[in-house]
Amino acid sequence: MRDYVIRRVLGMIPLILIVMIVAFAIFSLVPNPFAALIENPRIKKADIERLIKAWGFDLPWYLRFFKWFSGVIKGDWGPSLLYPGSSARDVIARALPVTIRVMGIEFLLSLLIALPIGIISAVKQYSVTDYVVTVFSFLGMSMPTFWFGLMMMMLFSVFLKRPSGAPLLPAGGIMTPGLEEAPFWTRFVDQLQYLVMPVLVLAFSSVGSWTRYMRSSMLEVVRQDYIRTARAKGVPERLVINKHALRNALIPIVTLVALSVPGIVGGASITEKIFNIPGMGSLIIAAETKSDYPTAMVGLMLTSVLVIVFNLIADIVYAWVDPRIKYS
Amino acid sequence: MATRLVEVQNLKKWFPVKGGVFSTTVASVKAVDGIDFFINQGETLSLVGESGSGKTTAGRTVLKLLQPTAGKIVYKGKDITKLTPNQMRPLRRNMQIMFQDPYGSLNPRMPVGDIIQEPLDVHNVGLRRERRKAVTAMMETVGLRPEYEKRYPHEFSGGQRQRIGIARALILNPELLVLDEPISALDVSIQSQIINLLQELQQRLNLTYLFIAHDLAVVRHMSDRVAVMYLGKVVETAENDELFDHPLHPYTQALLSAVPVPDPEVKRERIILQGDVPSPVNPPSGCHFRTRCPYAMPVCKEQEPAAVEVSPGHTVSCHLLTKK
Amino acid sequence: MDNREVLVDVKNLRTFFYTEDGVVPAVDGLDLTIHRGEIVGLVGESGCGKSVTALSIMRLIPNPPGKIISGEIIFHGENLLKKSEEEMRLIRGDKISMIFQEPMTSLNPVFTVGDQISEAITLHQKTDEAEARKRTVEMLHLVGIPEPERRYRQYPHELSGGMRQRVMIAMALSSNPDLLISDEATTALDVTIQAQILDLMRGLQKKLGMAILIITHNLAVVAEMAETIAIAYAGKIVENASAREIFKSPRHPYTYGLLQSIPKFAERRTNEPLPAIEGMVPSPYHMPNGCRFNPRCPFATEKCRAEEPELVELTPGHLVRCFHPIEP
Amino acid sequence: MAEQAVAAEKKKRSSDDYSYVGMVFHRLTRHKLAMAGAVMLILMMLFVFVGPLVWRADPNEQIPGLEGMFNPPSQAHPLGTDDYGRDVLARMFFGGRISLFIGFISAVSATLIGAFIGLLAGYYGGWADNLLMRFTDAMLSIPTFPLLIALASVMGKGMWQIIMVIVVFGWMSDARLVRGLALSLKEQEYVEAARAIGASANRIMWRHLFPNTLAVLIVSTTIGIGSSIIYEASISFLGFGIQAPLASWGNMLQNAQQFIWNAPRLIVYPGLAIFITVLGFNFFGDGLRDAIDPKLKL
Repeated sequence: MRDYVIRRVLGMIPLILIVMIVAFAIFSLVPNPFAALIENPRIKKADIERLIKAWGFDLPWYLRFFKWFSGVIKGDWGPSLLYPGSSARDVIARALPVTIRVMGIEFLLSLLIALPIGIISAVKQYSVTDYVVTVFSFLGMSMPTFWFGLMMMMLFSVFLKRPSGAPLLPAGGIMTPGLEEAPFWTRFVDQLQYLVMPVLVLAFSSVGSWTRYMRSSMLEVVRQDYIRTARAKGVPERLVINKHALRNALIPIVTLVALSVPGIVGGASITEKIFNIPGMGSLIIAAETKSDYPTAMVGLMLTSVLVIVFNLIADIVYAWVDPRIKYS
Repeated sequence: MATRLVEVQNLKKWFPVKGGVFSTTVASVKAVDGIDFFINQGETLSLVGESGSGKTTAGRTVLKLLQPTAGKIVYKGKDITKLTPNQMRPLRRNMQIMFQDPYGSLNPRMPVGDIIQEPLDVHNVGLRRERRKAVTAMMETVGLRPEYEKRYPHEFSGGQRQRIGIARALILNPELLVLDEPISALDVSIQSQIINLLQELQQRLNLTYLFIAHDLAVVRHMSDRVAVMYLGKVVETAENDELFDHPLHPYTQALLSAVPVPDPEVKRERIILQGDVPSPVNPPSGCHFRTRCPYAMPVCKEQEPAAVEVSPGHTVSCHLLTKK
Repeated sequence: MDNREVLVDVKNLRTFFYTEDGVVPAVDGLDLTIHRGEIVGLVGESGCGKSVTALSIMRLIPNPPGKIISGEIIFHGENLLKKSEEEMRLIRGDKISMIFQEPMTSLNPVFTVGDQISEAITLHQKTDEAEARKRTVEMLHLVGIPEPERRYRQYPHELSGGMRQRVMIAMALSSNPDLLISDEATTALDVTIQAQILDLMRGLQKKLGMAILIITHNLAVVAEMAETIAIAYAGKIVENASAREIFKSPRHPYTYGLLQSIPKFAERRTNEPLPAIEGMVPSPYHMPNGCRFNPRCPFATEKCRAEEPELVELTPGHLVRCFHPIEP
Repeated sequence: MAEQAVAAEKKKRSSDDYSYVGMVFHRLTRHKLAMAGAVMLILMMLFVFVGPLVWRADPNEQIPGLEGMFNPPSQAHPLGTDDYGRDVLARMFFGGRISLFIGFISAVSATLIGAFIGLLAGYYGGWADNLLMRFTDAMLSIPTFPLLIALASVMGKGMWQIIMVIVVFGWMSDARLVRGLALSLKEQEYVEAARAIGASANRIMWRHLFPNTLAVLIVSTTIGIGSSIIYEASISFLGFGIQAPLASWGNMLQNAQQFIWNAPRLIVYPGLAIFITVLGFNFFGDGLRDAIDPKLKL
């Protein structure tokens, strides 16, 4: 097991490097942001050239990559072009908590709803309940989030109004401006209202797929021989499901949960954009469309590294919950 | 004197076990660990053993479907051990294999006519039209209705599928046929049909069989000579009746006595072996059988017993016989 | 003839499976009697309904697609088919136990073998945990597992096939059942391990006195174990007699053919072909009219093709379902 | 007597003798959700491909002036007009064609590329497997969406570029799937049998392994079409996809987003069309998966 972990950690290094190089190579094809400044007559040509040189845009992309990468290793993540005056690190640090709050709540909520429903659906396979659950899971999985987001917005912010005439739920953002100094509960209630729509939109689709995963994992397990053995020794049906079947059915689910954790940090680009949430997803997209490659690359690197790390964690967790697996 | 078709000398097949930080080979599964045997033209040699004895690996290594780790395979006087897959290809016409699993051994997406014809296509035998004729004839030979050639394997029963497997193996007119547990997955009443077919074909086509099996009653019915394997080693080889009437190795004796007999009147003295077969990754030192042997002596732990020919054609590897 | 008390009396059992491709009459009018402390062999080829009979006695037929259509299973004077699910649960693993073919897949991979046995004990006996544990170790010892204390903590995958089957037996016998059903329990094992397990079962039967129903396709195994043998073909019993009678003077052409067709281990080699039964087991979707064996029977007449024979007692204790039984 | 036997033989050929395709089809027709999906897809196809023959309007013709904009549904414009005064129904037809075309081509290409890589990795194993799978892992650990956008903005915004982008990030799951299948299939005895008759690696891969992954690949492609349509729509929605005046369901939605307050119905149509299409592919694909899964058969 220890050897296995060491081997995997060593294996992660080239993987992260490949990911970085591929990402950087693609980003480097995006036009040089300073070239556009030439159109601006008020900026001196020499200044532009100085900027280009300072940023390394006179170098071929692979050399620029080394320059950038050695900086990253030294802890210098570079300045942000999108938010002049801030470093890429500060920009990311501002977006991260916003995303974690939305995605974390969504993640826990989806699991809490989906797993029990998936189990019930599997245990009552072919029942009316199962059909209803199945249809709803597919609705969730097939729903384009951007459309669902807009529809929700139409419903809760355009059609449904409070008595005061204000929309029932705020259409976008994360909090009402001016409430920064308000008492905790006021802020809490205020921010909660901003969370409702994005969380619901995201949860609808992930509840759909988690339910399907749980259901099929459970279905796979309940037809195993050892479930028959449990019944043959007189285990009550409730325990057959909740003890004998569930322990086994959760093994692949736990792995999937571990693999999904990086999503909490990476954010959901489109939903964040629709609801105007200043999180990681919308930040990375904004950064790359504005050629703010330090910010975009740091954001990407963070999420990629997390994906790779959680891949390893998923495997370790798998070995931990399944006594049959011993990595040697 | 019969001609030797195949001779195997000190054949070994080890499978690496990877481990450690750099995924190096840390141990080996010694599936076949130095065996010798020969097969004469036209006879049936049975390889008998329990699971983990290495009999299936031995059969596949003889055909070079697995590359041997060490030792020598001589086919008709020619050393084929070092031949590359490309050099082996023409020889494959002469040596074929038939498998245990009637479900897994036929490609479910191929009509049976194509399955039987494939060896001819691979070796470019004859014209297209002639190949189809050969397929029809072969289907009749093994007792299948030729009009079924367009059907898919799942439309056939287990016994019929094994007939398809025989047809595929025989269409190139091989000399040697490795039968890897060909009947053990079949129903009792179907087993005898396939046994009869195999015996009839052997006589008609002068085939040589390497019969790999664990069912000793079938082995007794089918074979000319029998080699008993235990944990990667051949422990005893003899003519059929000689082995069953006078087993000398303690393992052979235990194995034979463990076979249930379909006659409630027969009450036999039974040798019940204790424990399980040890792991082939780490077999016991000296004689591999010593951990379960009722007669184990100190020497068995220290020294591997050599094969001794106790009577013509009857060889045994046991210290009990060399001690005197 | 047999003066012992009848333990189980299966009368005219019908268990059908409703599949997409049609109805499979897996068991179609099967009768079977087991006396107290008797070893009965139920022998047949695949698809003859022998395993479905066992699962029907346990009331473990998966529904859907399976269903017990009619018949009676009298156990201790009561019809098991009339019992509620909860009453049946209390019988399973207590008065009737079962062991299966694949000891690997029949044990739950995520619980230790000790946990699985002591679960069976606590389900049916009023014991505390320490008592159950003590009893589990005793059972492991009883079935010949060395170092029972250590084995208690091991998982099924850490044991060999033979050891796992011993664990299954320990679990099945932990509450001293009146009937043990062994469904091909030694089929997957090697000959020398099979001999160990058969030896163990024989010994335990003498010691504990339970009746055993041995279900197998292997005539040699029942010859060694059973006092009474029932031969099943296509969902019905075709012959039922003492082991001695079955092997010495089989009366049904199928039994006769089966016995003839198996190679004899104790006989010297001849080059004669085996007297094989021609044809194959009928498809469950298309059972032949009349006697189900008629298409393969060398003695079949018009009557056999038109009418179905009844199971009749030809000589005391020897029941045969045939219009033209073989004369002894 | 002989005739009877022939008749009996014919009768016997009912359920046992389905060809594989026939059997899958048979089970599919009994799968309620798959049939619902099929109906949805057929209706969508009719809408997109037959619709323009019935309702002949130019999707790009603009009605100038304020009175042409945001017309409610009327006889002249069954779904009304958009911000440029274009006929929304006609734009729905043509947008649908583009969305379906992109979805289909990119899903099929991604599956084929994935299958090829997976087959090579699975069959050869060893270092080839290691190399290909590490590359697949790397591709999988890159967050798709940001790179999709970057690639789209680099490669231009035409239809074929969008297809390329979706394929580049869409083949990995199929590669993993096929590799896993190939690993287990090559342990099957019929592959060993093919080696025993001297078949070449190419023959084994394409005659023995590939046909046996086909059923799974068709399922994966079916579901893949749905997700490709969503990808296209998302990219277009963010403004990096199909560009106006060419219509796609995605960019119609992007356009409509600005007018959520004055013409909310413009949001409803394209989104609903995407939703129904994707749902149709998901239902149908899932039914197909059940139909080819022998484990569900008794």
